[in-house]
Amino acid sequence: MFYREAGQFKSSYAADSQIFPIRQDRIGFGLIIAFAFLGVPLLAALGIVSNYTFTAILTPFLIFSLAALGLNILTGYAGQLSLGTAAFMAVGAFGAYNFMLRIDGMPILLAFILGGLCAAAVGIVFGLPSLRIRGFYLAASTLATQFFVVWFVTKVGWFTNYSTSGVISAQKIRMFGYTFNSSMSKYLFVLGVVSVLTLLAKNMVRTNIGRSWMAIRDMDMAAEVIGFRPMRTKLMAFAVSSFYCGVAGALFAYAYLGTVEPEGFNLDLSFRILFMVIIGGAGSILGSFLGSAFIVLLPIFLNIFLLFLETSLHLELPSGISSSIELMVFGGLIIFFLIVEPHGLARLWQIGKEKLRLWPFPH
Amino acid sequence: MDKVRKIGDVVLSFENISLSFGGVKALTNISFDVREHEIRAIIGPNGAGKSSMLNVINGVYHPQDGEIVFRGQHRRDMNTYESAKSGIARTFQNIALFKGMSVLDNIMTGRNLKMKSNFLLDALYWGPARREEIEHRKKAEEIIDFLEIQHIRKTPVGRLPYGLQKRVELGRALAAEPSILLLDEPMAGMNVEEKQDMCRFILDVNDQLGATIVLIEHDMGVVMDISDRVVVLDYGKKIADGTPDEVRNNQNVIDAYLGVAH
Amino acid sequence: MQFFFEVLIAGLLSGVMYSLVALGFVLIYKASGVFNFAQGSMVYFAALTAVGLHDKGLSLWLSVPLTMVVMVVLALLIEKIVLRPLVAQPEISLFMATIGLSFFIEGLAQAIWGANVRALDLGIEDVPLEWVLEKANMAISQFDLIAAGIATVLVATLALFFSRTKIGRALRAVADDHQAALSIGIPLQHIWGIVWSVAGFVALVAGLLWGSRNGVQFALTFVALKALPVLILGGFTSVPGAIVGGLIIGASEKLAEVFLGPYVGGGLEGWFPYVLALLFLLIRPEGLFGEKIIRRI
Amino acid sequence: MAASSPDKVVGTLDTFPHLLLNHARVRGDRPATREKDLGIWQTWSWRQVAEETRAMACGLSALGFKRGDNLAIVGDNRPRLYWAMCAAQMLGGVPVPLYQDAVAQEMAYVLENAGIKFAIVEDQEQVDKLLEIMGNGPALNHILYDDPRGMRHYTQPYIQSLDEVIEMGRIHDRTQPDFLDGEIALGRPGDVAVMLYTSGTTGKPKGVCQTHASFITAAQSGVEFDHLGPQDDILSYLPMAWVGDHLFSYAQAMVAGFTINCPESGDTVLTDLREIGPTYYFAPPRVFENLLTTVMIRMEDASAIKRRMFHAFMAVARRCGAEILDGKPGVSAADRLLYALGNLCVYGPLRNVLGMSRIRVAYTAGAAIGPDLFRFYRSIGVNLKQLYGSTETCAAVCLQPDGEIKFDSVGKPAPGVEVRIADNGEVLVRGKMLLKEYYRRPEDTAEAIDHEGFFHTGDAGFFDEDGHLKIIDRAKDVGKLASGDLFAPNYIENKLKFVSYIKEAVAFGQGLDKVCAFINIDLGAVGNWAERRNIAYSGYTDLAQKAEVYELIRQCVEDANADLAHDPMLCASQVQRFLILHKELDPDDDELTRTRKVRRGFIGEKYRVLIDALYSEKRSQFIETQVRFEDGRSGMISADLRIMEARTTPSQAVKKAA
Repeated sequence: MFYREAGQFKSSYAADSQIFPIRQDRIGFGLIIAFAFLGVPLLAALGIVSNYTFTAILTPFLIFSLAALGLNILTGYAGQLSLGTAAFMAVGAFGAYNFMLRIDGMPILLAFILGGLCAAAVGIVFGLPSLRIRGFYLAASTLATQFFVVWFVTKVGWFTNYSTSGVISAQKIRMFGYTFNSSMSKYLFVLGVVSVLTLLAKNMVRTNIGRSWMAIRDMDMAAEVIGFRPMRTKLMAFAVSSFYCGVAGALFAYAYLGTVEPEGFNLDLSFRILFMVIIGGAGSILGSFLGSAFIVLLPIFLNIFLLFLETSLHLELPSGISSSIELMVFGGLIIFFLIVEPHGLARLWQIGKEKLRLWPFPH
Repeated sequence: MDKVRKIGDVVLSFENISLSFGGVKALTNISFDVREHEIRAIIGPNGAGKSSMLNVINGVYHPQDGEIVFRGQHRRDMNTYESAKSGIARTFQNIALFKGMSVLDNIMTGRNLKMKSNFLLDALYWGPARREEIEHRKKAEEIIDFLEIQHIRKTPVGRLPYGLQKRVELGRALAAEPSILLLDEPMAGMNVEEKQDMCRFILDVNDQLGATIVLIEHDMGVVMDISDRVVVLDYGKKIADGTPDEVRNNQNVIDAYLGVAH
Repeated sequence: MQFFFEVLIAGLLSGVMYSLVALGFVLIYKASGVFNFAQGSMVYFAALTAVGLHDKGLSLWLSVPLTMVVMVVLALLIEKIVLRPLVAQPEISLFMATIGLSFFIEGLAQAIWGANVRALDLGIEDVPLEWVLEKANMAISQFDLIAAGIATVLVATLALFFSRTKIGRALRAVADDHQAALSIGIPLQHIWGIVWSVAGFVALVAGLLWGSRNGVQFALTFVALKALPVLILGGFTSVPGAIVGGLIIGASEKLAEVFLGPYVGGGLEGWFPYVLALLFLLIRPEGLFGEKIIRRI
Repeated sequence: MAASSPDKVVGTLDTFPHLLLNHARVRGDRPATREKDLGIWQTWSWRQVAEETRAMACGLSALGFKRGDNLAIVGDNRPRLYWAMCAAQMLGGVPVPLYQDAVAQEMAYVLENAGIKFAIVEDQEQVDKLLEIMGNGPALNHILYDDPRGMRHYTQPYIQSLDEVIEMGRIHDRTQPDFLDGEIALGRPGDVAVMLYTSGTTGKPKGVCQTHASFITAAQSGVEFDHLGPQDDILSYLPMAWVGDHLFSYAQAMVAGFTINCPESGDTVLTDLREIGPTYYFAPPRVFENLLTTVMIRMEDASAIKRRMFHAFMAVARRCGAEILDGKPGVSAADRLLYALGNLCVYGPLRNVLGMSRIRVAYTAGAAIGPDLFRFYRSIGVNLKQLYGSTETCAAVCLQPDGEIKFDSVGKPAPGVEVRIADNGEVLVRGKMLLKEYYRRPEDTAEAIDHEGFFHTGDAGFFDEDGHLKIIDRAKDVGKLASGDLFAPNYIENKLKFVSYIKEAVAFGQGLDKVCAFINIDLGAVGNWAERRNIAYSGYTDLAQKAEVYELIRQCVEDANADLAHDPMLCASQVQRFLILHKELDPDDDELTRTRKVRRGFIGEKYRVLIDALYSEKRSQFIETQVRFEDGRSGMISADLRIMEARTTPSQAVKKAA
């Protein structure tokens, strides 16, 4: 309806293969980015966006988006189901922590990248079984990653700098002499990292490497016959995916929680991120963000709703009911999406967009 | 139109190939050869081992016995990657397209061996990666043009009708600029018009792009029209080999194949 | 050496329990091609329901059958609401659906009965068997032995049920070929309903046994995670595989914990079975008793 | 380069080659031609076009093409075929574009008639057609093809690829740099620039010779009239042999310097239209009609809410849209607000999906356009206008000025054009844009242009009180009923065809006591209508004879009758009996011309029995007809056709007067 595509013709392949070929999309996306980088801080300065919004919504949303993006590369694009996302996040977080701790003058971004690379290495090792096994056999083997890594980091004191409780306190994020102390500055830091990595991911999935992943996912035999090497392709997917999860894990520790223990990266977190991918849309970068937003916001709205029920109906709800209901809603939604829209929110968005493009025609 | 195509030397030959799965013999002592630039057909009733033969050629199956001579190299078997690398491309009997990708992307995957960029450059979409992507896009577009599928360029292949999917699959194989093209029942399940189109494409590929074609087909009529030489298999054994006319008049073939209504 | 056997036997006894849970998985997998991740949640749900009803004043003789009825209803609902709409979907989607299902069931259990740990007393004491202690100087838990006994009976019954009864054979037909099963006149939905009900029954027994030992708590859901390596080892479709796999996993896990644990700070149980299964997987991707998958193109 | 010093060449801009070279000089880097090929819009700047054209001209010359030769051009709208026209003109030759879908024997006549020795064709298909013709008729010396696909094995020495010739030309131009400039300089505005064959409703086609001067004048007046400039874009998709395309895509583009855009293929025109979003658009009424039909059909499938919204806003648009577009006063503020809202929700998106977002001026011509249809486009904000002209007049006799749009007139005479109405009602035209002559047919030329220099258009019409020309019919078709009342068959047929369910109509009544008609239903629209009512049918013939369809068409005919009753002159022409034909009228069966005009005489002969039945009391009539299928085979269709009465409306002139 707002699309005016007539006259937006492409006279070169470069123009045709840009990320947003439609001008209205470019404008819309530009506005969103501008709002995220400038609008939000401005609103915060005006007192409209509170600290709570940053720490409880925006920052975790972005970090989870990144983790979901990582998992989406592996599961959505390369078709390898993983239940060990949190483990890779843990590797990233504890990797970055130790690089910061043990190397003087370590730039924080480099530490994050190295943390991500550690995660990638672990990803490759635990991705090796994917060459022989597929489907939920593979999913089961990624559970091994999950349990092993968390156990290993817990048991080997070196990782947590021999902290008795196993809890580490992440160092301050410091860059170019500036310390990211405030919740808003942390948000902006995360936003920057996530934006760059998202762009890189988008580029990967629209070029040869991305096509190789999707080929393996859709029809591995045919992919092999036209010259994609399954081992290389799958391990690459594991590596890249784990790298993203690793960086997300580092951000999780540094920009969100501040203090973490290995147990914080448990199976539950892995599932949560898997849910983001399913609800958001497997095989869609946008889906990772939509899914993350959904899962971050759902408990908040659920609580508000329950509170409203309690006060308006004078109900005495048992304590802990909200977490139980949260579980039920999550579970129910997963089933709902798998049945009704297996491609998640991203597909819904795509359908909606298609409708807007064809408006007023129905199809 | 007169054919001025030149058929060259033997590029690929099989000697006494035998293949079995857990004791079940799929191919027994098969020998034949393929010459450069020819259209070589493998025919036979259902279960004759035609697809198995194709799978041996590009290394999906590994024969237990026999020898393959490929471009002068003697070898026990082929492997998929190497055969792709050395210019063998194929299509599948049950379409094996990448369902979640567009027609264009499917054809682009066919170009992967020609791409040199690595994933880091891809991620940055910069310099050589970008140039390469555009250059290969052009090649892919030429194939799209050749196969007359411009109107579905950006459609996900899963949404296409069967006949068009077959065409896209041919496109993906052509994208590799193969010297040998293996076609597994390219016309199965098509209507007359689609068959004619496919025939034209096969002849054009052979003629204009110079590819050697090995094809399996059920439809005898079509095969006889377009092939230079035909191998006939029955129950995993070779029962005839020669020009379409020779094969047509071969008593074994008549008994095994033509005599049987199918 | 004595100690080794003590550990081994304890391991084997808990292994029987794993076999029991794994059998629940195999049952469902064979009949509907679904890897039921929610099996653990069903164990939790069943145990919590039984103990919850018991706490409300019902006797165990009443609360357990009542729970069984609830489990059957749950099974039928799952079949109708979750499985039927997903029937033609890839296995992996069904798998993810059962993850969702497990969350839902856990949430449901807690919403009804609360999240507190509840004690369950079946009247069997967890003490070493005296005569073994005397004769061989090994501490073998009486409780473990009885539990293993019950589990063995159940496993045997199910194995027989599978191979001897009409329904059992029908189940195998379904597992082999849905189309064929339909053509011999067995409605797929019925079979699924039955299978899930049986799985619910297995879950109830496992929940009671485990719950009475460690208390009925959320940790029961992890039973499912324990059963997974068993299945990898034994193969998803094999009843004997589940039994043998369960014993292997139970024994090796205990042994590793006791003999390897001290060197690495303990806590191996969580991952050791997985790594074991994984290594095994690399050698034999279809599991001990599983069917070889031939890739066709 | 050295010798082509532009100043020397571009003296005055009075021939097309001069115009081209001037654009290359003035706006060398601006896009001149685009073509959707290999997935993107390949673009050539004016400079590149000039270079390519020069090379092509030199190549042609090297092959022996010389001043006065005619060059046949056959194919879809391809850039190089457009350039070929200018290349021929550079050498003082005359391009002769032919209809690419013409069958071989039609083409043979033109080739023979124009004495063609050189042909530039699009592809293998056209080469094969020419070869077929050459087997028993005119001998071509050279056939040049644009698309090399499938051409590898044509060994005939006279068949060459255009690439080769252009390459040859480049070398030629380099070795003899002065040659081409000299040839271009020899061109005179009075030289014949192009020869367009009229499709001729009767008899064999005639070659209309138009000079540079006449086409440039015609183009110029249009360009100035609508303020066209280099920034404009047009989609070139109509047959190159049609005067409309030649005027818009060639002459006006050359004069104004705007960009022509060639679609990928005939099948993708709508997509390409949407991508390019032209600012200037030209289409015959049937294209607009088909578009509207698709709009309506697609809207049928929309949700109820959306459909209601659509119809509500379309009602607003009908009420005030055209007035707002014309900038007329008297539209209430409320309506303006509603229209603005509608523009956001419906009209804007609709223009967008139709590819008409950017249109500043759109024209339609070639046939009468239904008032509803015309109003629809104007009301959604597409500045659609009508023009009137013919091949002989460079399609530039009358134009509708912005703001003075009447639905049933074709506008005022273009600047420099004199229009006079003869006593018998025939429209006579004089001006610079008149044809020079009919090729090798002096007697036809003499007949068409009278001693005062007026061209007899053959159309009957009159000026209304505002000085707008109104065309009612072909002059020779306007006749009398037995009662002596005026009978204008085309007028009646158009009235019927304006209904979306009716695709073609043929009215009879000359010298007879009443008017009867043949109807062709629109398979798309009626098929859709039938599906919504669960009426099963197996094809055109079956659908056409359904009782329900007859009922539907009867309603349409009666509506048209009511309409005719408004006009006192035509009140007697109401259709009293009609039948729906069992087959669609088809140019391949010679029932229609290539521009889809009804060949009345031919149809009258062919379907004699049906006409007799219409004028008898019969309720049905059996008929068997031979048809030619697309692949060239023929077959028979037979059917028992029903004949139905339609109610007529008494004259309302009296009521109106009261």
